[in-house]
Amino acid sequence: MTNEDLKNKLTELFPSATFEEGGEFINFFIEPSQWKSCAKELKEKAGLDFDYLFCVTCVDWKTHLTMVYHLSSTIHRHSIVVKVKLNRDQPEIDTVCDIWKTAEFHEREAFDFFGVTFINHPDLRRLFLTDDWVGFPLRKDYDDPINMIKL
Amino acid sequence: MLSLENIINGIHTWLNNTFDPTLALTCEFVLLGITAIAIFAVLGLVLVLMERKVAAIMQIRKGPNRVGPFGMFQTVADTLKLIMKEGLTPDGADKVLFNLAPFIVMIAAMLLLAPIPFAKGVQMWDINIGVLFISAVSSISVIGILMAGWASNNKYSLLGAMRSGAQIVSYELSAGLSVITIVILTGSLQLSEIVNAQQNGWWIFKGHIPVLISFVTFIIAVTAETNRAPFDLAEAESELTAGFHTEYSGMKFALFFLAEYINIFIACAIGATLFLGGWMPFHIGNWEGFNAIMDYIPSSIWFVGKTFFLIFLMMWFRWTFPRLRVDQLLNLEWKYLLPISMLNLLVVTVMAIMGWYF
Amino acid sequence: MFEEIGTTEDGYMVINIGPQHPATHGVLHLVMTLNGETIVKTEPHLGYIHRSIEKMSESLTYRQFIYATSRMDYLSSHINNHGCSLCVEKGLQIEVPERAQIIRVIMDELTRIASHELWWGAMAMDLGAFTPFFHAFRERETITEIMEETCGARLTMNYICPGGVMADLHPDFQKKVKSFITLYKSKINEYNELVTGNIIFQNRMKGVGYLSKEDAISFGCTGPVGRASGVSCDIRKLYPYEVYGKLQFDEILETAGDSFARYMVRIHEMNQSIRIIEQLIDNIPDGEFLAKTKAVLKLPKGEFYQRVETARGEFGVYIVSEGGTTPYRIKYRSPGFSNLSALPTMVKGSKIGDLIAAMGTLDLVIPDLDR
Amino acid sequence: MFITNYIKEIFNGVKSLLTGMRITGYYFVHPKEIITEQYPDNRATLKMANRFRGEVVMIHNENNEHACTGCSACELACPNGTIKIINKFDINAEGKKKKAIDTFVYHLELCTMCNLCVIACPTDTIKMDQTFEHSVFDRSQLTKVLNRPGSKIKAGVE
Repeated sequence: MTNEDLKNKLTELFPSATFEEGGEFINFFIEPSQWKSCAKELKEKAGLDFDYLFCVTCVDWKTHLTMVYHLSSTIHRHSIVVKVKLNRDQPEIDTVCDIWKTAEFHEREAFDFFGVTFINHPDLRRLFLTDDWVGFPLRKDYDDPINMIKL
Repeated sequence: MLSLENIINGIHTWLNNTFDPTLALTCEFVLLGITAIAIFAVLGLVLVLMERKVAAIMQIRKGPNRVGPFGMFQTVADTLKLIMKEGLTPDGADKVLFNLAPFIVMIAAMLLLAPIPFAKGVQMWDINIGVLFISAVSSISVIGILMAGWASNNKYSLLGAMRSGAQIVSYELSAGLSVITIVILTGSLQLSEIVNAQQNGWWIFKGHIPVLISFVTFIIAVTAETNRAPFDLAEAESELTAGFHTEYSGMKFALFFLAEYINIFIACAIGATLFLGGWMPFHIGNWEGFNAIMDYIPSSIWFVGKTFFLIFLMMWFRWTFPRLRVDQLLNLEWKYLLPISMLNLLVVTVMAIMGWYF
Repeated sequence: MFEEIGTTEDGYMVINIGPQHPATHGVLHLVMTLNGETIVKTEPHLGYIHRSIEKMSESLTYRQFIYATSRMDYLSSHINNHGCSLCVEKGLQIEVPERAQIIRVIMDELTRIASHELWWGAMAMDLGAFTPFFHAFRERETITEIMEETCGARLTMNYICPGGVMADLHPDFQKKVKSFITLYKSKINEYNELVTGNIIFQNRMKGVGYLSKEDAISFGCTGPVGRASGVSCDIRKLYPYEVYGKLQFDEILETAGDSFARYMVRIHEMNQSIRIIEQLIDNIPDGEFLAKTKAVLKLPKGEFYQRVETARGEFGVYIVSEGGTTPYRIKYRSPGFSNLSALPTMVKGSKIGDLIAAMGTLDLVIPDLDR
Repeated sequence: MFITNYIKEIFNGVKSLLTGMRITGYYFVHPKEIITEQYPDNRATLKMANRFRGEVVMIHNENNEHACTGCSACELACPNGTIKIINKFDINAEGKKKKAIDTFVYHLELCTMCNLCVIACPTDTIKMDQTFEHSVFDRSQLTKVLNRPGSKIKAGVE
């Protein structure tokens, strides 16, 4: 399926989604409340079959956070990027680790570094940092006078 | 002719002529004790160096080569280091058992030196149930290992000790059964008798394929019994760090380490005695000339040569094979070795009754 | 007196494997719940050597951040550098000279062989056979020497930079690579005789650490781990970069999904890498090895994603640029991280010995997980 | 049949074990295959590759002159802040002020030998040296000054 067909199909399925131009993949934004059902559709809908979640990350835009999900299909070999804008003060989003198992670790990583809370995540703890760590290091306003060496 | 036998007899006569019999006996006891400890220490040093050299050459390395010529004093230096190290006893450990365990393992190993005929007429104790004594005493060391693992209060040690217990108890069976084949052929439990029975050829040649099978079974079983790779599950480094001796340090660790090598030596010495004729030179039937030439080589050299050949074989195993898993280890014993050695025992018995051996 | 031994409420034993443990040959920390010798639960704890390279990269320029990626998966540092360079080149639309492309690919494949050699030795060592480790290092040493001569370092090469490679090939390069190929071909049979065919080894590996195809996709397992479960995931074939599209090589697929399949995939992959090198080594065109680039690189505003196939699987670089000289956000998708997440499923209900065999074939490099 | 399989299994197993032992046995009787290099003993013959990156040094000619103009391109190129250049102003013959380096501080303990500074240098003043024996007892000894005392900039280098 070409990117154009894919885009049409996605518009049909998710009318509320907005697309972003540029980049090699199709980027589309979706509301946090719709993410879970959208993820299920993407995984299960015949013709889409996005069964392979290869990258989950978060970007801090200072005004808001964006969860970025890179999805691909091992059957049709097409890829898309789904982005979800989150409130920066209280970022909350549904977990997708029951849909793609790899998300469990990646979501824990995002929780660890960005403080995004994943609702219904089975084991949402800090993954890399110690449990009593204060702050979320990959946020842009994070400051650690001891451990960060400014050059 | 100057041989070990003559020297020992000389000392014996001299002691008995000089002192009264009780004192002479006491002196002999002391001498024997010193000899046993000396053998223990020297063997440990030699075998550790040998293992390291064999391993190194197989692994295309040079091995120890800094201390002394060809690194000959490397183990001496290592022992000195171990003696000087602090022997820690962990806080949560059972202090008595923890400190007792290495000694039990060591004493069990030393006791086994008693009935082994080192050369013609050189034997500390020619007990008439030698083979039985060996199989009885060799199972004491498992108590020491279990004790060490339990008393350390460490999960790795505990797992290692349990594995070791299961392993030694199982492999004792096929080791015993393969030894019995020789006992049946000889008709005696006495080790000197067994050696004498091989005057006209070693059992491994005289006994056809069944004895060969029991020899292979014996080697596998004693490799397992001494916790050597590929059966070193008790101390499986990549799984249990160091198994039952994880918590030991200093000289207490060294005792375990030495006991392992003494156990190897004893196992191989017994294997050599039972299957390869012990100190008996290589004789072929009634070829008088050939046998006479072979007799010129001293019996102690024959014994040491055979034993070290078997030790080398075990080292060869260790540096070639990966380790078995715990269930495969028991599978090997109960599904393969045990049925084979039982069947083999039957065949050997028939063979012995019918006299189908040379 | 044994109340210190940690047990769960069900009476299972909890045991820590790592962070410093001879089996993890890195600093992976696994908290295991055991029922006797049987594994009930495995829980990886990461972060022992986390250096936050992603945060560091945010303050480095596009030329500088590439060096840091060598420190992630240090065994395929070349391929990591390659991925990052490709991503920057994609953003700047730099045309890399063909000579540089071919040099990069040869280096990638050499790195892959070196990485698999090390894995092979370490894998056998995990299973208790020490000798293969040294035999593997003999061949690996030849590769590191080639690397040292051309790239200037043995492990963290930093040879690839945006636009090409830092220096031209060493004059002896082709000769040495050819002699390595001859050496490798004479020794690979030894590998098989010493380890692959060994009955103990096969019993340890077969049927151990089973990962189904569905799980492999769902866990995002890539590289030899994914391919052993039948997932076609070789980026070199699916999304060819540089000259991979023109080369003849096979994607190794196994279907068994157990440790032995993963083992065989890696062994065959080494042969395929040799095949790639053989195709290229005599056909290195003359020309520039470095494209002309501006002194200061500025990526246009936007997002760039580049995936490459490292020795462990799919490595992805995600650069978010705001148009400045430094990236706004960098995310590295490391293959080991996803592969590790499958470990608890793989080893559930098996013995500790199986954990070692399964973990060994995952070929984990801990700095790759703890970026 | 069960028994045949059983025996075949044992036979194949033993054969595979013997194949492995043949390899190690081969190496045991061929000590020539040993590849160990005895490092501190072979220092005289040990030759590092020309491109090996050991540490950054500044090239000085026989007149104790270097080519560093103090442009601090290397300082900017370094990802770790390894290089610190302190400049001074010399007054030349015509009475004009001219920028020159006072000290070229190099922190070996921070250096990752990435070669970026050498590439960045417009006058090829610094290069990577092949030394690799960097261990010292005190970390402060790793901070080095690369320009030799009394060295001057080469004539004609701008």
